[in-house]
Amino acid sequence: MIQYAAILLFVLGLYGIFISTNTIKMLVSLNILEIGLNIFIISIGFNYQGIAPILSSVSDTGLIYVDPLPQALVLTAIVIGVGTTALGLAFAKSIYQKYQSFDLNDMEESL
Amino acid sequence: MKKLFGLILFMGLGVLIILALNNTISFPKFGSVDLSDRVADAYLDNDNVSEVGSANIVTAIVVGYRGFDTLGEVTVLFISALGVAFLFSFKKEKRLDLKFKPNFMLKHGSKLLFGIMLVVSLYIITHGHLTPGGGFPGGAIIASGVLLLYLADDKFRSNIKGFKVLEGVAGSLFVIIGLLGLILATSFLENFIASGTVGQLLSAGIIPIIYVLIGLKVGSEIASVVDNFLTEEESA
Amino acid sequence: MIVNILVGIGIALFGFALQTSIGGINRKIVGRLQKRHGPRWYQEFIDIFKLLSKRGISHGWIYDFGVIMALGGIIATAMFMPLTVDIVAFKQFDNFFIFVYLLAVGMLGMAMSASGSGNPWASIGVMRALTTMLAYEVPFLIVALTIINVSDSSSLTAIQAFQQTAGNNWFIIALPLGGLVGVLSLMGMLGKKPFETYIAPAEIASGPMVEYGGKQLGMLFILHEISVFIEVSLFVHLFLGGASNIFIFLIKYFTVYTVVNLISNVNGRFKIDQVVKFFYKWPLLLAIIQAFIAIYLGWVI
Amino acid sequence: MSAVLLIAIPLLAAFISILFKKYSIYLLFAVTIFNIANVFLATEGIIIIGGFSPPLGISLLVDTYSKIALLLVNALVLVIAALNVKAYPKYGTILLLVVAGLNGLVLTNDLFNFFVFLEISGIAAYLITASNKKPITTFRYLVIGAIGSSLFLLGLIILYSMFGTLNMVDMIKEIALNNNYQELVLPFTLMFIGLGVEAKLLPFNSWVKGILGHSNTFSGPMIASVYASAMGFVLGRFITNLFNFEGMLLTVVLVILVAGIVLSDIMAFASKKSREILLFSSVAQASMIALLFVNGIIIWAVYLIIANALSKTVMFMIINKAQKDVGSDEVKSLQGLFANNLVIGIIFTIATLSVMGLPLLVGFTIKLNFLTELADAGQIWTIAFILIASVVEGIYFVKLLLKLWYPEGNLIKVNYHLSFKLVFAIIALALLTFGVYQAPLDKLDNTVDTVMEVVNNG
Amino acid sequence: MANIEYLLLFLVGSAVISYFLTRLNSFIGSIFTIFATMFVFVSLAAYGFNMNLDTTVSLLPWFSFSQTYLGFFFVIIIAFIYLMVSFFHPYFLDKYPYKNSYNLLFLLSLAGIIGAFYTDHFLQLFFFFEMIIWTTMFLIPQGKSREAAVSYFGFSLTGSVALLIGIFVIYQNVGRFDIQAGLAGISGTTSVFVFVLFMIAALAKLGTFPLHIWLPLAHGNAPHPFSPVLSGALVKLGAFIGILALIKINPIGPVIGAIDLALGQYIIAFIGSLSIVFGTLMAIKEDDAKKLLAYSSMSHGGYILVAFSALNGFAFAGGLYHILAHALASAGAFMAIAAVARATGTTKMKELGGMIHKMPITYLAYLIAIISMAGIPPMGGFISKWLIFQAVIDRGMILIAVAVFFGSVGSFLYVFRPLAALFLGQEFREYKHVKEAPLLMLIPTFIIMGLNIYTGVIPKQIIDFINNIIGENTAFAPVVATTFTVTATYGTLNAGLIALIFGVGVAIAFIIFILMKKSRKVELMDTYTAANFVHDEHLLHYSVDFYAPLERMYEKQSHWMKKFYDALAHKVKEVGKLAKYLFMSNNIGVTLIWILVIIVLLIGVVAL
Repeated sequence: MIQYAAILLFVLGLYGIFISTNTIKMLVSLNILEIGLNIFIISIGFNYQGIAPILSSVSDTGLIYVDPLPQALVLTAIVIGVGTTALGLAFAKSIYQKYQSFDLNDMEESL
Repeated sequence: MKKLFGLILFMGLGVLIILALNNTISFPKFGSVDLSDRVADAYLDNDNVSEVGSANIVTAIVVGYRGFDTLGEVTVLFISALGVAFLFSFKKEKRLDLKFKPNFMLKHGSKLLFGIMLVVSLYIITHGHLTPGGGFPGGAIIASGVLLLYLADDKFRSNIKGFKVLEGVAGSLFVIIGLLGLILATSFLENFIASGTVGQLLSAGIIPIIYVLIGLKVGSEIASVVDNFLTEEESA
Repeated sequence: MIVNILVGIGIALFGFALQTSIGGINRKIVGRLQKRHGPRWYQEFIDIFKLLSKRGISHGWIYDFGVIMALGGIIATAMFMPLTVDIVAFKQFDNFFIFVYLLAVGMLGMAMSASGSGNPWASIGVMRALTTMLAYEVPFLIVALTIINVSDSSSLTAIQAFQQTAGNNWFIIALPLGGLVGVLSLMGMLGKKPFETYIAPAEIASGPMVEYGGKQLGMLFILHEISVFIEVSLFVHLFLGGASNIFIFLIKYFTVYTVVNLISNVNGRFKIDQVVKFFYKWPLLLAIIQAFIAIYLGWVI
Repeated sequence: MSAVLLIAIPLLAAFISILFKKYSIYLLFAVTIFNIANVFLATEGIIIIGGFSPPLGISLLVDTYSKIALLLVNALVLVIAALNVKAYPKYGTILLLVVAGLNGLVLTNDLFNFFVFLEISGIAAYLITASNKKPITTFRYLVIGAIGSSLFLLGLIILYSMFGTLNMVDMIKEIALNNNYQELVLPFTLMFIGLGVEAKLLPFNSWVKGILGHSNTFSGPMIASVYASAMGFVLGRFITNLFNFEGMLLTVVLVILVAGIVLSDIMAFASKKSREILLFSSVAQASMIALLFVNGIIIWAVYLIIANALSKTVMFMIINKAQKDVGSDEVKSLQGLFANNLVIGIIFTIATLSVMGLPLLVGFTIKLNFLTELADAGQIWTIAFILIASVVEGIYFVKLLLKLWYPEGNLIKVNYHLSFKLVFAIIALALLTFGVYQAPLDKLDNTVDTVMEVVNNG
Repeated sequence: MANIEYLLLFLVGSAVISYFLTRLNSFIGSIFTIFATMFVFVSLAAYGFNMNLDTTVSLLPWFSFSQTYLGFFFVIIIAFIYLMVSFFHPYFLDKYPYKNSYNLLFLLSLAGIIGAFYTDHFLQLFFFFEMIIWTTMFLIPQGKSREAAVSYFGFSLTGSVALLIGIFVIYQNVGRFDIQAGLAGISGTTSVFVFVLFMIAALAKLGTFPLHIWLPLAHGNAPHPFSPVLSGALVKLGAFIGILALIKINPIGPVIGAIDLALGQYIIAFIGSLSIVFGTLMAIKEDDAKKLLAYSSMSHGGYILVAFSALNGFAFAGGLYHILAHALASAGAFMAIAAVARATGTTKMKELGGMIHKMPITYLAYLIAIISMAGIPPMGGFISKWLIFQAVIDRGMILIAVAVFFGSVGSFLYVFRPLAALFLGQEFREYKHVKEAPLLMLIPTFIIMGLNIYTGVIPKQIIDFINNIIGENTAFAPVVATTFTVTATYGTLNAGLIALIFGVGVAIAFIIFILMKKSRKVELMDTYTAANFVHDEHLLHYSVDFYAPLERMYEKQSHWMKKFYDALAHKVKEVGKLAKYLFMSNNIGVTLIWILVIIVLLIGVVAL
């Protein structure tokens, strides 16, 4: 069920970018998109009986673990999301400095 | 009208993807994942765990098995910080004058709180291979501490030069450890220190060292990004 | 070879003499038509020799060279012309296309000297002559195409022989539409009344002959006489089955020339673009229909 | 000298270079020269990182194909950085990261690692285009780039969930075992779109007009030739080994690419600005390269990438330098540019003729050979479309050339630095000699083996 | 023992040398070009005639050459035209903006031509074809207009692209690029497809009806010494491709009963006749002498097409003969116009007049050239037209015949127009100082005059060589020809005799002229002007709108084709703008929509 919610969140992010013309709103919906994606990545590795992949000691075998790899990947994906958003905000700020508005439509010179 | 039309369209796309995923046989249903046919099974295998020596398998993957990813990912953060700094490189900066003026209590209370946050983040970073968490969350906590100081005191300017040096040194050390791995052991980022017994603090070879470096690097980078956003051109 | 050339020159002279005298006779006929006696039958000889004896003017070497080249071309064409099936200068070389194109050399010579004379009206006259030529030439060639295709040879003597053999009759009967087109284009070639804007006497001021006088004009008159001889005898050989002996040729020649002359006397005069429009409307259509019938359907009467 | 140094050393240099800002550009030169040397010495085959056998850890793949890519990328970055050292000194660190990112892209054999390097080079590209002083276009490039890479990640994760491994070689073996192409369509489409955004394929590249339309002597060549060729190589590796399209997916991709070529040529025909003409032509070349890879003509696609990269560097630099001095890149305002700088004119003409594919130049040999291969593959309609597009391309390039050669009215003063002339002359000579003397092109033909061979012989 | 490969390398080498020589001094450079072309022509002529040019390939291993009579026929004509025109270079080169590249490109295109006609591999044919196109494309703008070069390049590129697609279709069917095997190997619908593609290439290069917009532009505006090459030589490439398509491929489409000719051939003949009529009408209207000659070579291109599509021995021989005759005639005419343009600086008929008095030899050259062009007996044009007429009549193609006869008579009209406007008529004051063309320029004019007459009077050697070609390429019967006569289906033509008799006639006329009294010399201004005295010779010179009554009739329709192509270019620009709006719009939403569409398309299609 969470998987479907993740995909819908992903698609909602896309919708957000599609309709918004404000740079900050675009970045926010970009984040929504990335969050949806990260949740989807985590949902890939989930198992109802699984427990967190932290071993208390070498001996305990036979336990069912959740798939640790997606968690490692999501760690990296989140940080990459942070990187892109930081840069996006920086560009948004320089746009604001140049055009005194965040809205893409009313930038005067057509590009 | 365009909004509604767009919403229907994209929701349709979502539903379509869900349908497509449903009727692909080899895509495991949610929750019923058996690790046997996945590479993750090898990660959980006992002798592999003992060979890497890290209790927290996720950290084993993040820094051990897929250390190269993390190196790449740290570079991503590095370049974003660099980019933000590059975009706002003014001659003389001064603090963005916010309308909110903090009072005395906030200014000094936050310094105390910063100390506690620093200790917590150090704990999380050093115990990365035992308990959940590690370099990235620890680094984030350091940065949020710095952010707290910025918010609490509108005159506060952290030592940007210091953070830059820390960032550079941590990054280069990370790569140098990798190179050492190449020189001493067979391949880049290979573990050339004994991995000790699983669960001990001094276990899992180079993983904790790398995680500490990553924690410092992430903390300093995000801190400098925060500083860049909160400063503006000194209108001389 | 020399003998053939002499025979050719003989034919050319005979042609000149024949046409000049028939021209004179026709002047008398036309005179009679207009209730007057008309000049002596050898009047045209007199005009030509009078002009030749006069001292004319010359506008430079191209003015003279043009006239010489024109007359030379026409004489050469006439030398090729067969009178009857067996009187011909060069046995199997009297190809139909030679006549059409050597005439063009004559026309080119005259055009060059007319333009070379410096008088703009001469150039306008040349333009009119060329445009009319463009008009009447194409339907005539289409009919010639049918004739050559039907009689399976392009040499005039062979075409005559084809028409004189027992089974087939003259092309003017075998290809009726072709004959009609032939007459029309003959009138165009001769410059008879409806299409004579380019050499009409009334339009002398703007005709190609405007700058000529003396021997040049005389030579051009000779040129005109011989070209009429060539065109009429061409019509005779193509459409009236040529002649087995010289007398039949003379009779046919005389009848054709007088008939055309009479027709021309009752007509007005077209403007140049009317000439072109006329020739590209009816005669071309008839020629194409005739060719279609003759070649594809094979209905040769 | 293992190939991993090609990525590690630039990263190390980047981290160090932020400490001493001034020497970063010279550090870059040292690193790129080291990289070029290292490419020749690197041992081929699969290189393990972190000491774990392939399916567990990450591994790099080095073969002739990636060696050519590395050589081209590093050499071009060196040349472009050297030529722009006075105009854009501050970009040393960023260029080091570009080198690391692109080398990583080409070398990595792990899908997620590929995503990370895609992101690194993407962000570096955003910073390079920031030098255009047009934040809106860069912002738009950032958003579309982020969407593209997220789609790529989504496809990647679906593949992982299906086959359990992230290592490309294993993934190919698993796919071969599974051989139910029906399921693979969703992930492959997502990944193709992700790559398509970065490789400038037609429906996804609305950012190109803004970026290259306002490029300068530094960002223009970097995006148009360095990034284009790196993405070309990478796209080739994915298409030939991982995707190998079939059935409905193949036809749709072919339609996209062919429409891409024809439409971008028509767009170039309809544009008045010289930079726009160049950018649409490079979009057309990108779709052409992708088309060749889809049809499995690898060696000529590689030569096309190299030739296109070289000639586009020359063309973009010349036009951007002229635009900077004259102020506008309208073809009318650049009229008669070559009247007084003849050498640059000849070089630009040679480059354009090579892009158009006229004889005596390398473009022609490449065009003829890949058309022959297409004919072998029985794709007459694709050939027809490519050639019709090349007619339109020929006309708009000739119009551009003749306008640039023949001045109307006042002569414009644009002077090019001697180093510009020298470097471009070498490139132009290379285009000319390889056009006439084709032996080396065929020699290299049989040494390029794809991942397939590596997969089979382990 | 000349080797083709060395010839090519020699030419490329001399092209580069001439580049540097012309940088020093344009005179020396041009003289060097003359010697280079002369050397090539002489070695080609010496060894090529009896086919013992050595075709071994050592330095350029991937080229392969083979000798054919057909190829040699074209190469020798074009090389000859190149040689004749190179004599003009020393006097014309200083006026051009990039004069040193002129010689380079000139020699490079000659190398391309030799290569194109001697190769037996399709791709190399295309390689040389393209080389010729882009080298000549850079020569044309040195004249007056850039737009001419763009339209020239556009149409030639369309042609060569059609050729390339055809080559690949053949390669796909036959599997090899060999020309002879390839053309023989295809049959059925592919041969029709390849036939259409090759014909597009031929029509584009010949500049015939549907694709002729570039011809008047390119010839009219090309640099003066280059127009003869362009019309005399380069147009013949199209004829070569036409032969490949019409004779070699010869698709077996539905046959038209009455004239038992395949439909494909008849359509091409119809296009040829359309271009004859169109060319003649446009030429009659044209005011610029070079554009007029361009339209004339368009209508002669039509003749060549009709000849090759009539598919009988005489037509094929007539077509080849016409290629030779037209090449010489149009080269001669263009060189005369170039000489006049060099002296007076303009080729517009409005501004010229009375050149005969100052440049009599150029006048004579032009006269002989237009006599051959109009197809009047003593010159070569007449024999080739006569052969073509025989074939047209023999096949009974009436509509084509109408056009062919209209063309031959019409050509008389429009060739006479420059004669009257440029050379004859009043002598203008401003051209008093004009002197005859220098000696070096007169040499080629004399040679071409002689050749025009030679091809008109002694057809034997040419017909024999053409019989070799017929034997090599087709199954038609060779044309019987003795030294002076040519025999065809409907009788024999004694060219020598006609010339002799014409001489006799002129002699007689001359005797008549001499016998009579000498006429008084009167200068040109003193003419009969019905009493209104005009003192300005410009007013007395009738050259503008020479055939006014004729021109008025089709004034409106004459711009249809030009408007069609302008509209086409405009349409493509429209599509470009639409595509830019669709794909390159500034808001990201559009790209998202495209991503969405493609995902939905692919998954939806696969799922269903």
